[in-house]
Amino acid sequence: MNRYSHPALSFRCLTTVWALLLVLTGITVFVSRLDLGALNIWAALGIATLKASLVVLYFMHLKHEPRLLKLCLFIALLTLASFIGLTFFDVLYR
Amino acid sequence: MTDLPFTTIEAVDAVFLYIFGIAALLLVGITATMVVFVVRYHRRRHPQPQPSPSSKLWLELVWTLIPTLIVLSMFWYSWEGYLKLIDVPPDALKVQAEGRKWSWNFSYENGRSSDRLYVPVGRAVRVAIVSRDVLHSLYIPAFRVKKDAVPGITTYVWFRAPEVGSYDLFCAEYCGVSHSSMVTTVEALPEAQFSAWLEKSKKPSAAGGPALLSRHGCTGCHSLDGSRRVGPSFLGLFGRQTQVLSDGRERTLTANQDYVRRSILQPQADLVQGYPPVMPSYQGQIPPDELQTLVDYLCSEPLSAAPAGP
Amino acid sequence: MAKQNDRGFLQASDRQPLLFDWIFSVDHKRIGLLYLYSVGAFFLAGVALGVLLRLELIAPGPTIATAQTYNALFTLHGVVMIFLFIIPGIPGAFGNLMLPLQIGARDVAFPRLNLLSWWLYILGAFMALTSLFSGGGPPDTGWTFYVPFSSETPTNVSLALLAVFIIGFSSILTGVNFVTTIHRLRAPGMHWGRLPLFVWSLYATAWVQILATPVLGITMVLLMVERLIGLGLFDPGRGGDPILYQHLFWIYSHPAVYIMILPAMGVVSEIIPVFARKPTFGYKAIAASSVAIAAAGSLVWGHHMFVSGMSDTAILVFSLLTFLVAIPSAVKVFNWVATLYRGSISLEPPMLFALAFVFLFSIGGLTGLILGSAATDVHVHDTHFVVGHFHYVMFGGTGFAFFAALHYWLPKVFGRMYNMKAATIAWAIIFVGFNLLYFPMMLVGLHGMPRRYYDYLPQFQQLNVIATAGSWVLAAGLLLMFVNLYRGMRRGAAAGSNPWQAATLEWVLTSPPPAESFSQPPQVTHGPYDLQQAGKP
Amino acid sequence: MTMQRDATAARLGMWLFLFSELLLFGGLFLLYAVYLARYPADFVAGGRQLDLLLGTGNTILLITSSLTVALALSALQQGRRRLCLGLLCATVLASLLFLVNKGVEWQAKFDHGLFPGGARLEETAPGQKVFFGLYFVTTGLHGLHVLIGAALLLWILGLVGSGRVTEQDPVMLENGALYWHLVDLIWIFIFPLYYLLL
Repeated sequence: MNRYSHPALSFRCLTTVWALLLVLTGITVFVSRLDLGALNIWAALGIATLKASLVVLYFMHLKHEPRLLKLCLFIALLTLASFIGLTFFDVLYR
Repeated sequence: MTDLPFTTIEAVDAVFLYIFGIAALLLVGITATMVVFVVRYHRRRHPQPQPSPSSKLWLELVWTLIPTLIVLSMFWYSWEGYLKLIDVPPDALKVQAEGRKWSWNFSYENGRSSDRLYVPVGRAVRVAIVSRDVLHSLYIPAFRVKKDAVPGITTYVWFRAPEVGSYDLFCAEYCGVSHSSMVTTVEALPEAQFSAWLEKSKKPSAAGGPALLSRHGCTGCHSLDGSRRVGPSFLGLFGRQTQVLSDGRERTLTANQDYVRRSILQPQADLVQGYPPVMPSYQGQIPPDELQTLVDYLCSEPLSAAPAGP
Repeated sequence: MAKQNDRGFLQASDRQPLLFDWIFSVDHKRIGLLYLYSVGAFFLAGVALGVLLRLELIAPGPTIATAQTYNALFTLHGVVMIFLFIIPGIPGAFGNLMLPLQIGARDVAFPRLNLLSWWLYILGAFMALTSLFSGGGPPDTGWTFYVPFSSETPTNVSLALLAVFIIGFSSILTGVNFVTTIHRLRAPGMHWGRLPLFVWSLYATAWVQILATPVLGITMVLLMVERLIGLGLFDPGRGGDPILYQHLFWIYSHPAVYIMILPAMGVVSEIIPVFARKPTFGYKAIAASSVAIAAAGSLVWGHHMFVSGMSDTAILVFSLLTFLVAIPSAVKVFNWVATLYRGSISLEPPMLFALAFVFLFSIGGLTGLILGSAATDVHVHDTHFVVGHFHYVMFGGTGFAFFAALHYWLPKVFGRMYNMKAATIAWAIIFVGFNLLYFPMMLVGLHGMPRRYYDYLPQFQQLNVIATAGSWVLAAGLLLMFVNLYRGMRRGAAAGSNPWQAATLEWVLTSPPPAESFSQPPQVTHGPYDLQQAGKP
Repeated sequence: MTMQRDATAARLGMWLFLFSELLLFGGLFLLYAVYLARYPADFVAGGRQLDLLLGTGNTILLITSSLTVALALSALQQGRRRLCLGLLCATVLASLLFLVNKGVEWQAKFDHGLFPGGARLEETAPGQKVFFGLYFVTTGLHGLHVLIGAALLLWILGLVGSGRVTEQDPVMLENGALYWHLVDLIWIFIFPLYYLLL
């Protein structure tokens, strides 16, 4: 049995992801120069999340990790989201 | 105002009774069951355990659901009570309370201010709470109200004093060395007496050195009788040889008018040895005429002509 | 030769000086003992500080200390007890000692990281102590470090903050270690349904340590930067918001309460079935409620802030969530009591402490309802009622569970038994002293005496005198207990490998356990509470 | 059998540690969210004063270094040790360039008095003071992580070079790479939140 739960990713795959990340960086800079009002921040966050997912799934090999680890990451993100979200019950309604 | 409309005391105490009642029942129930089991199934009487199922779904569901219902009812009832605490009657008298290290100052809409909170009996009072320095908390146990004084924002409580009397008022949020002496009272007066007090003198007499000392909270830390508090006593201040720390250097100076004035405006400039550097600056907090009165008073006969030695 | 083997992992090696043999050991049992000794020492220090505090409060006005000293004393009492005793206490000491044994592992997943955790803990403790004697003198902010007071006070707060940060880091590493260990190193046959409940509770705790502690870390860093260069993130004069500090602080510090109490619940869940000779009632419910408490407990921090000036909407949400977190705790209590049903109960010292835990924790939990309720919290918030309440939870709960664990597991660790009679007497004295100390505190709080008061009005004196007297009784009981345990561990009769006839894996080994506890992972064949199978893996 | 177990455990442990790093920065993102909601105009005004060019440059640097470290791992797994070493060197170089860039940027802010206590910042609205306060703490903490990551990778480079991290046992490199990717991840969020506000 292979000692690693995931195989070595090909150079082609990694560079493709890198190119995508650069393109997304370009897009986010471009979008930020448009005046979308409150949408700007959500667009920026959306693109950043997309970029982050690419890094996590490919560079960090999460795609090939067992489901347990994906679940753990989900729990961590959910915790962070609830910390920020619940705080807003205070700051938005004060 | 004989039949009072509604007080914060009732709002809170009803919730107290409800939760305490249920909590006491639960505690007695749990403890009694435990004791009965321990006695009944003690190894002396009951040397062999008898088999019984190690889980029972219906039982576990019941004792999950019942506490759920109980706590939800508690939540609901307590929220109703809380709503009454934040629902200020529209006719409430408006007072502002300012917390500072380490005293309270209450000011009324007509400009009157005081270090005690005077209120008319039976009438709702809405206290707007602000802080000059750190967190404080306005707490009147008799009326079951409490709210933090937070620098930068204004918070509120309201209450209605049910009877004539004097009620304790505490600072409940830790605020430093004299936290526990940030104590004053709510004086509930009959309506007529209160109005008379409110109109008596809108501004305290300019001549009143002692009044100024208490209004600006000086006596919270500096005694007038030579006893040691957070800061040095005012007794025998004028002309005293004082060891101070100026810019990190030790030196000895003789307390004169300039020194007294400087100590009020820049307390850390010449710090008396042996005392913590905790006094806030009063720059911009005291009108010039009042400052002059204070300095004159502190350097005047009754305080400086003191018996030598502490 | 046989005599040497008796000492198991305690046996000194000839390779290096004895002290190095311990403080650089990567064996989980030795690290566990290092934790046990250090948290024990800090506990005694905390008790001494507490007794001094109570002595000051025996009468209004100055009694034994100045106001500044008193404020430093309660700050120190809080910091020592919370960060140096309760948080690392059960997981650090008994978690390290027992977790690998209970799942049949050779050690934790990262033994060297484990040693690093202890060293960081000691470093943090050392810095906390240094903060007393350097800079502007002992911190006087209370363990909560609320701004703006903490960013202004000239006392040596910055070093204390750094100490807390480092101890937090140690706690995170322990959490990482435990989660990995439980996931990866269970012996064959030790599936999730066979995990001892203590392990379940450590698992839930470890997750809270990993996810909540860093928030405290960043908060301490921000406060340090605030003191250093006046960044203004919490300073209203510069656009900051002091209430946000409280959010960040309690985002960690409320879950921290569950870091403190969950392992304690785990200990009690181990002890009750053994001494009632009955399998735990509702194993799954207890395990699930540990996880539920950890999850829901991370969402209720706002109930520390009902009078802080936080929005009423937030009060509504946090009050509701707080009431919900009471449910899994209640379920646990019911399960423990139900485990006693039709058992054959023997009241040996571990069981006495465990039963006292159930009673005292119930009081702590039920008075917590008063604090979770928005209307009543307004009255009792920041009074001695709160002080009494959390001592019922933290001391009556975690403290008693810690004592239960001492009496339950020390015979395993040292292979010797303490004097049962003395232990029972100590238990009784501690129980009486405890209630004498903390019950009057709750009453005086209901009458309106605020906490952190150096001086108080004369009407509060009677109850304060009772509480202070209680502190002496309690201290005497603790002294007797520790002396008895110490004598037992040194000179007690041999305990045998399984004195309580328990069925979890650690009792399969000799007492003390051998240096290589499970060099070959055992094949686990039964659940943790199949008491008929006691002594078999 | 046990060796394989260790590799997976090490990775799990690293991920758990990364979660706590995430939550560490999470506190700062929480503050950012709250203050952005409170002072949207001031945040935009603050963001405009940051150097978009340097920010974008740094973003590209970090993304590229993330690629090189991922490639380094693949190279090692394929047994191409020399390539792996080269890629690791490139990564460390990129991280140093990033820090230099960051230094230039901070220096410019200091020169303009845009720092806590600085002349120009003290005149601005409270919202901007908060913005720059957060900016310095967040990029400072991130910079510290870059420094730690670079040191870690340098050390691992040594281990690869001396043959202690190998094709058969690449756990250290895997974990070092994971840490480096986290540094990149954090920056991916810092970049739009601070430099791209409009």
